[in-house]
Formats: sequence, C-alpha cells, structure tokens
Amino acid sequence: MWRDALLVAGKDLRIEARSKVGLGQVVPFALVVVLLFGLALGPAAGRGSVLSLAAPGLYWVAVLLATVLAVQRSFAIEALDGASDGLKLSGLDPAGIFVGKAAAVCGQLLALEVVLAGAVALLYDRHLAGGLLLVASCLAATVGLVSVGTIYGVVSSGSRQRETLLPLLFFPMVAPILLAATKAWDAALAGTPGRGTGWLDVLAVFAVAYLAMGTVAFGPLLEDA
Amino acid sequence: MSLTTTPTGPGRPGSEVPPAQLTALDAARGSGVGSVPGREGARRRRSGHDVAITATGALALAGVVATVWLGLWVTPPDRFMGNLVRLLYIHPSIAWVMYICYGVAFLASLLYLWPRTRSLRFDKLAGASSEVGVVFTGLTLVTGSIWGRPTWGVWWTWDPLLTTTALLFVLYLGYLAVRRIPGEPEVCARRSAIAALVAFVDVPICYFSVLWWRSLHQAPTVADPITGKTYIHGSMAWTLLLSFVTFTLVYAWLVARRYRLFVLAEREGDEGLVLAIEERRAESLQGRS
Amino acid sequence: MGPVISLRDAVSLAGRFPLLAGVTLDVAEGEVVHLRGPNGAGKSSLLRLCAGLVPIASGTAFVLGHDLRADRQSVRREVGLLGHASFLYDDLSVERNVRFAVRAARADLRGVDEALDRLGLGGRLRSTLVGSLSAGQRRRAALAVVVARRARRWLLDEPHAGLDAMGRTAVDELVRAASASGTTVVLASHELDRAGRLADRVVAVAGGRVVAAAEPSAPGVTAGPATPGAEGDDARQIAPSGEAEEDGRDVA
Amino acid sequence: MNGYVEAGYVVGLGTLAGYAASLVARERSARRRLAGGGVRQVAAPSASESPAPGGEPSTVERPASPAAAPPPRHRR
Repeated sequence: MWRDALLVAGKDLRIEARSKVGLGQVVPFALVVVLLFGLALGPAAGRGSVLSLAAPGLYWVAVLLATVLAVQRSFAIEALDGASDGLKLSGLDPAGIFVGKAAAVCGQLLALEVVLAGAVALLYDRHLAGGLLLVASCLAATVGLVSVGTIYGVVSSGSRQRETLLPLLFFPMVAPILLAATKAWDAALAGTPGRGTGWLDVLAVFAVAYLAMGTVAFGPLLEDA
Repeated sequence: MSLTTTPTGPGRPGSEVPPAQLTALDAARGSGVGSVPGREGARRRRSGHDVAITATGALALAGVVATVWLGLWVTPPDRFMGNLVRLLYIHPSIAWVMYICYGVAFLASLLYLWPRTRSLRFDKLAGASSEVGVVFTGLTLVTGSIWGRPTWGVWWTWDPLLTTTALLFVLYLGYLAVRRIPGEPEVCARRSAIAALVAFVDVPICYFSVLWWRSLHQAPTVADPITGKTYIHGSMAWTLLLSFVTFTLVYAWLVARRYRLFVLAEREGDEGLVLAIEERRAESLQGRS
Repeated sequence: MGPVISLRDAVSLAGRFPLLAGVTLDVAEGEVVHLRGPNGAGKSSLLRLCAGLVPIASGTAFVLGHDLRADRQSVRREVGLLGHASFLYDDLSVERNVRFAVRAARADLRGVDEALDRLGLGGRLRSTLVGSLSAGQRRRAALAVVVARRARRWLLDEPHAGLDAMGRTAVDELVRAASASGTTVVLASHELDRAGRLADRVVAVAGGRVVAAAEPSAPGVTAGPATPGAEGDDARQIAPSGEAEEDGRDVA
Repeated sequence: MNGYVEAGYVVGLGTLAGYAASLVARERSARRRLAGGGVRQVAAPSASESPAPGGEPSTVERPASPAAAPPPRHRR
C-alpha cells in the first residue's frame, strides 16, 4: 500500500509540476479570496479592526475554498481520457491510491497555506505568533480536509454534476475543522497557545478518523466511480 | 443461438428472457416484488402491507388531531412560559423523530454494507428514512426558531444543538444529492451507504466541537424546556407523551409510503430492463433471416 | 488449466441499458480470438467485462479462474486492456506514463524500453508529453503500456484504429509474436481481413450476445464482402469506435 | 395566544401534510405509469418474437447510439 501510495503521489505531483495548475490557478484564487474579504470587511484601520480580529477565520475559509479546487483538480486528472478506468486497471491498491492522492493534494495545500499565511499577516495586519501551534494545526487540519475531500472527490467524480456536488458534500462535513482550526489559530495568534492545544486534539481526531475511513472506503467508492 | 431454445416466461406471454435470468436479477435486487413468477404473490403480500400502512396512517392522523386538541385547548398555560409552552407538544417530538430518521438511515446503511444482510431493501429504507429526516430536520429548525424568537428574543442563536442541527440539515441534503447520482442500483446503494456512514460519523464531532466552541465563549445557554424551567402538569406530561407517539407514527407512515415509492420506481426500472434486454437481443436477430 | 475466459449467459448493465444481454463464450489459453460485429454490438463491453471493469449483473463469468461476480480486482493486474480511451495522463511524458503503468502492475521496468522501441516511440517521442501526441501516436503509447506490463492476456479493442500502415503492421507483428509466446489475445476489430488473418477463431457479436463462432476459414463467417475501404482509409484519420464501419451485417 | 404558537403548529403540521400529499401524488403517478408500461410490455416482445421476414427492419430496433442512450423510461 505504501509503495502504491508513493507511486500515485509521485505521479500526481509530477503532473502538477508540469501543468502548474495549483501554482498558477489555485494559489492566485486563494489570494483573490483574501483580497475580497478585505474589500468586504472594510479597510484595516490598525489593530482591532474587523479584518485583523477575524484573520484566522478568514484564512481558514480561504483554505477551505482552495481545498475544493485542489481536490477537483486531483480528480480531473483521472477523469481525462479514461484514466480513472486506467487507475482501476492498474492493479494499484485502492488504499494506496487514496493515501497517494491525498498526500499529493496535502503537499500542494501546505505550500499554499504558507503563502496564504504570509498574505494574511501582511494584508490583515496580524503578527504570526505561536509558530509551533500554527504549524501543527495546519498539518492536522490539512490532513483532515484532504481526507474528506478525497473521499467525496471520488464519490462525486462519478456524477455529471461533480463541480457543484463536491462543495455541497464537502463544506458541511468540514465545519468542525473550520471551527477547530480557527480556534487554534486564534489562540496561537493571541499568544495563549495553551487554549489552542485542545482544538489541536479535535483536529487530530478528525484527521485520523477520516484518514482511516478513506483507506477503507476508497476501494468500493473507486469501483463505483 | 440460445434464443431459439429459451422457454417462454410463465408470467409474461411472449417474453424471451429466460425466467432464471430474471429471478437472478431480482435476487440481486433483494426484492421479489416485480419478479415475473412472484407477481401474484407479491400483490397479495402488498395488500397486507397496505392494511398496516393505512392503519398506521389513521392512527397517526387521530394522534395529530388529539395532540392539537390537547395541546392548544385542554392543557393549561405554563407558569413561566405562558401559552408558549404549547409548542412543547410540537417541537421536541419533531426533533425526536429527526433522530429516529437518521438513526434508522444509519442502521440501514450499515446493514446494507454488511455482506450477510446486503439487500436493496435496506438501501431503500435508508433513502426513505433520510428523506423524511431532512423534512423533519427542516421542521425542527423552523419550529425551534419560532419558539426561540419570543423566548430568547432572537430567531437564531449559535447554540451547539441548533448549529449541529443546521449542519445535519445540509449534510443530509448532500447525502440525498449523492443518492440521486445515476447508476446501477447496487452501485448507487453502496455509494450512498458509505456516504451515510461518513456523514453520520461527522454528527458527534460537529456536536462536541460546537459545544466546546460555545462554552469557551460563555454564551447564554438555552434552557432545556423540559427540565428546570418548566413544571409539567399531569395533562401536559400525557400530551407530551402522546405527541412523541404520534409523531413517531407519522414517521412510520411517511417512511412506509416513501419506501413504496422506491419499490414502484424500482419495478418501473426492472420492467424497462426486461424490455431493454429483449430489444437488445432483437438486435442480434436483425439480418439473421 | 481451464479456459482463460469462461462466460455463461453474462449480462452487464450500464444503468438500465443492457450492454451485454447474455453472452456465452470460452477462450482457451493461447488462443487468438477475433470479435466482430456492427457498432454497438457489445464488443467493447465484452472486453471490458473480461478486464474486470464492467460488473456482471447475472450469469457467470470466470477469467483466469477468478469469479468476476465476487472479485474483479485480481483479474485486472493480469490482463492488459487496450480500450477506446488510452488510459494515459496528458501531462506526463510517454515514458513516464509507461513507467507508471508498469510499476503499478508490479512488472519489470526493463520491459519499458523494449516496448517503446517496438512501437516506434523511442527517441524524441519518448520524452514528449502525451497531450501533444497525435491520435495515432497516443494509440501506440497505449499499446506500449499493454506490452510493457507483460500481461499474458491481451484484450485489444480496435487495435488498428487510427494507425498508419506501419502502425498496423506493427500491431499485427506484436500480436503474432505475443501469440507465438503463448499469450492469449482477444481483439475486437472492424478490419476483417487483417484481424481474421491473425485469429485462430472468429466470434460474431450482435445485440449484446455472441451470435456465431467459427474457424476463420469456415464458410459463412468470412463469406461477407471484405470491406476494401477500411484498408485504404487515410491512416491518420481518428476512428476510435470505427468510423470505418462495415456496412454489411454479415453475421451468419 | 400569541401568534407564535399558532405559527408553529401551522408550519409544522402544514409541512408534514404537504409532504404526505406529495408522496401520495407521486405514488399515484408512478402506478399510472406502471400500468401504462404494462401495455408496452406485451406489445414489444410480440414484435420481436417474429422477426420480420426478408430483411424488413423490425419495429423494435433501437437507435444506433449504444451505451449512452438511456432506456426509454429510466427514472431515478
């Protein structure tokens, strides 16, 4: 399974390196979202402004939106020219495919999160404090997000309305992640990381639960896609 | 080749499909309803079901009338809440049915995924129950909101229960959308069952994370209307109990009707299938003459 | 060893449409079988069923001893399917695509070079992105995957479609060589002459069923007029599902 | 009473009644379609059982487009 996962992740990352859809489209999209929040919530008039206060939440909403795009792209690769049949025919372990695809999206998202964090710090005037908690919650939250995204990515890839179906399925599911990640970042940025560790646990539980679920459920779901 | 040797199906004059094949399909579908030989038997069985469903419906209707009468006219107003307490006979029982709905859908999905009990009957049950569940969830939100406005002064509050219920509503709307993805019955059933499990696991996580989220904010908590604030008189308790029974019956009736709709749709599909196989085979006859 | 493929009254559905309406077919080890029949007869579905892609709704199907009703996964690693779609990734080079497929199938990576050379994909084409290949070259790349995976059973769906004269000859040679080394080949093709020469046996498919099977030399099966247009077609033309349609429904 | 109570009862029970009515209506129309389908059922095979002689095209020939075409009354 791990061998297959590496193979699939390598393949997906190589395709990304060639096509640069993530870098050229998903990252700019997330930056646009960050800018739009700025426009919607008014100019940042120093510390204490709405934007600065809401920075963690806005950051994670932007990440959520970008995740949907990244997952859709990840399955668009497979849908091209019968490649999803190819994936079935390849004889790869479905759990390996799941872990591999999730890992590839995860890597892309983590890179995006770094860029986005910089943008938020800059544009929303928020100092990025509590580094360790920030990084840890990013990791845990991203694994959870991508696991759910990959499960539902394959569910909706069988449907003709996949572009609209995936967000409908995905967003309600990851509401707890949005909550917990926002709270963890809130605590970290406020300089009270002690309050955030509990939320980190929530993120970790979620990540583990859905990672496990995906490895089990991906096989039958891929068959049906 | 075998076309010339296939016997004619007993239930359908002129049918070219071997009955064995059809029954195999029916067995895979998990229901004898709609199979060629079992047609008459199925009708007799269904009439038994019909009586039960009609009886449930009648009881449910009587229960609703009684609940409304008791709730609006017979029971006394509450000491603290006044007449608003009358919503007690509507809202909690609807919320209760919501949990039954999702519980049944979850169990049915599990039973479908369990290889020994795999049957499309459970898929249909899960579909029926979750669709009814979405209706009841919407009603829980609306009636709760109507109750909340005069009680707390707001239509909505970010209470854990409320927030989770709202998430449940969208979660299962998504599940219903998954059910509508076209495909073979078995494929759809498996996909839906997995989606139901995934969604169901999310519910407690949602609840606890929102609970925690609120408690950190020390928000004004919503008093449970049944405990503490409200003193329940004898007639009120009985009416409350009646409302729970009534709405459970309403649930049973709705699910049974919805289930029957699934059966009808399936039979329609199967008859289309028989026709389609015949037509497909007829293609191979072209030009043989 | 029993038959490689053994189907009894196999029915496959796509939604409510029967792709296969009861197929009975046996293919022995080492045989080369030619499936023929009009468009939409069910040839592709039959191949996809044998590859474990399409589920079986009723009847029985065994491929390499695996019951397709219970287990479609194990079959897949052991067969090589050349489908209408190429199963290739546009944003990977030809070589990367083949290497990925070979490693996924746990086959030997040394087969990659040989397969690429045999299909004329060595040199410059090797590192070209599949997305920028012509339809014929894409087809060759897909074939290279089947060859490089070293599957002992080949299911080829229109292997000649869209190829130039050299490509067609290369396909013929590949099939002959594979057959000589004991590979079982089932191919669906509208090129009756070409495929007929390759095959040990011709199976006519129509209406989602097998309607006739015979030795290629037997009268009545090949009696239909060989379509001369198919050979002379512009070879570069993309004809995935047989634009070069045989007009005569010359089955039995 | 104060309007909220009535609103709660009306909305709650009204929605349920509406949903129930829609179920009944859908079931009725499904049964009607099924009864209509039965007629086709008998008609179609009899046409296919006696293949038209002399290469005359049979009445049950499907349009040539294969897998993509849904069966005639496919609903899901």
